[in-house]
Amino acid sequence: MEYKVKIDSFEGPLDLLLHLINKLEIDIYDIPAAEITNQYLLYVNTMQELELDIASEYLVMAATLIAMKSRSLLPDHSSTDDEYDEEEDTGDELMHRLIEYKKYKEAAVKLQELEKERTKLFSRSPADALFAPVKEGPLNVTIYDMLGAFQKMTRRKKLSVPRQATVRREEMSVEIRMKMLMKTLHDAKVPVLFEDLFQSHEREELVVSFLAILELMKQNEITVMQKGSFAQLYVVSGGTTNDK
Amino acid sequence: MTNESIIESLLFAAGDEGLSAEQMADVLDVDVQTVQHVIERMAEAFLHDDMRGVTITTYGEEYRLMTKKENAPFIQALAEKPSPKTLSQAALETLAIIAYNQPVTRIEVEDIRGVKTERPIATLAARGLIEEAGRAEGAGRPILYKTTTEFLDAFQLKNLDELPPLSEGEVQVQQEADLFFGRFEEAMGETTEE
Amino acid sequence: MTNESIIESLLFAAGDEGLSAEQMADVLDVDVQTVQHVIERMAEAFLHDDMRGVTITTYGEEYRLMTKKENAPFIQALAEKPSPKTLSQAALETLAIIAYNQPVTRIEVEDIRGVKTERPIATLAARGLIEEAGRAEGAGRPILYKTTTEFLDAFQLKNLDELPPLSEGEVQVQQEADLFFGRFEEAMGETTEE
Repeated sequence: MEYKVKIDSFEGPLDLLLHLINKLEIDIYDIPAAEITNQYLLYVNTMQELELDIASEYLVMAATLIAMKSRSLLPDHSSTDDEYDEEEDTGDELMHRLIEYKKYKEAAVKLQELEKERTKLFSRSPADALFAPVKEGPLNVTIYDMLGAFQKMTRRKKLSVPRQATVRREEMSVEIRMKMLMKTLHDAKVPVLFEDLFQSHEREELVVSFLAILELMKQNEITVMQKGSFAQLYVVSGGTTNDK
Repeated sequence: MTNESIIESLLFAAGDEGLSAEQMADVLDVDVQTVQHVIERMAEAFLHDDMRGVTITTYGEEYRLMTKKENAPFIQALAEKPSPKTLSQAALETLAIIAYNQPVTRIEVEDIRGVKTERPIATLAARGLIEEAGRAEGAGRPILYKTTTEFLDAFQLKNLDELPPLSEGEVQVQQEADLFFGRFEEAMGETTEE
Repeated sequence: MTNESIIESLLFAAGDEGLSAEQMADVLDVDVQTVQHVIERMAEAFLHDDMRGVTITTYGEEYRLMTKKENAPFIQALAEKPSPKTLSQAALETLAIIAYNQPVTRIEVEDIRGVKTERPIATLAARGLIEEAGRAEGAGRPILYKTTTEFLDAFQLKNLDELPPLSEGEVQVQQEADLFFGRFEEAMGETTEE
């Protein structure tokens, strides 16, 4: 079974904001304070509900956004120049930070591609006889040189084991978990509360079950229903459209 | 023997340690330009010869023989161990910020990312991708970081100039304007705040 | 890609240990005779091509790429030139393996590196970075090696605990949580958008 794990994590409040700007198709140069603040808080609340550790940075940003939003909601009966500037500054500063961060986030994607390409190239160990050591003088190397050499070594391949299908444990478990979930849903005959599909609160079990549910959704084996944002999720066997 | 033959032998023996044009010129007793010229021709020929499985690559100052990208699946099929773990998103972002701004302090990286960055920095250092580059002036004299030669190797870059360009266009213009006004404001700020 | 190209890649990456025709036939998905036949033709061609610096040799069941005999003096010359680096890649790799696995025998180091390691060990011992630490149990009672105080000094470490951890374990756990949340968000998005 091929299951590509897409790691779609947020790397902090700026990353989350960029995600929202992207999702809501907002112009980064003209961010609507109210909308972005509401959406941002919704996410942070969800994170709290999921009892994920929220880094303090997320909360600091929440406070900044709320301040920005409340100022933007103030009736604009020619406030003093000072107040006006302050509001502009918060918005501007945030915009600049987002643009700056976005630049590096994009660069990180390019680096990731280069890293991936690099894993397709192999060399061989230097011959044992090569490179006469300098016996005298200071040892002009740092711990980083040693770590770098070690990494270089890990990129080399020791070839020997004949090809064999290696099945990774988690892939196996997702598959088994999918079968188990289908049985549970089938036996229940009525929609099952989303949370009830998670048997334990072990991190690994949560992740595997979750991946299994998503895979089943993708395969149109199950349907997840929800009445509205942040209402209870129910899961039922059978796809949304029955083509078969 | 031809220079090509000897260079292939030398590069083969050097493996992933690689060799500089100077080292090869020294052994061949020819000048560096000759070596560079011969290698360029060889690299080109290897690349286009579909009977060849290796090419010559450059990173930093070093030339190396490396297997062709297209053959990777066959090598991986015989490999004992899976490829080393790739870097996390946090580590890649941190690395990008360091690579484009080096030397740079952790605080500066955190300012751009908006989150704590101790762990990604430790990971990058343990991978030999970044190293300390002295200390910055000012309060606490924080450690400065820069990328290593291993960084060039790990991302197949000849040198830092080969880093993919940061997104430009609109942003660039914007930044130039910001820079201008920033400086202007700073200057103003300095005078008014004092 | 041609079989020739893939075989060259495989033999190159396999290094000094070489590969059997069976192993190559397996990944190429052809029969062993075909591989043997192709390799014989390649070996012949390499030998007579005076632009090539390597040939294919057979050693027992294993095929290996080797530098041509005639070029040995040039490799020797390279080996005798002092390297611009004070420690070679081979020595640094060996040092890392010893530092993180001490006490450890030469055989164990060679097992990890996949190549002979006599010289790097001699170099490291000569520079006082490693020393003998008794002998291992078992056949031949091979010498064990460990790092020295000079090693700590040279790399500015207070003690061995200060060696940076090599694993990215902690980062991995973080990613799982992120993954979970990311998926959750995606699922939410899909349901609400419908």
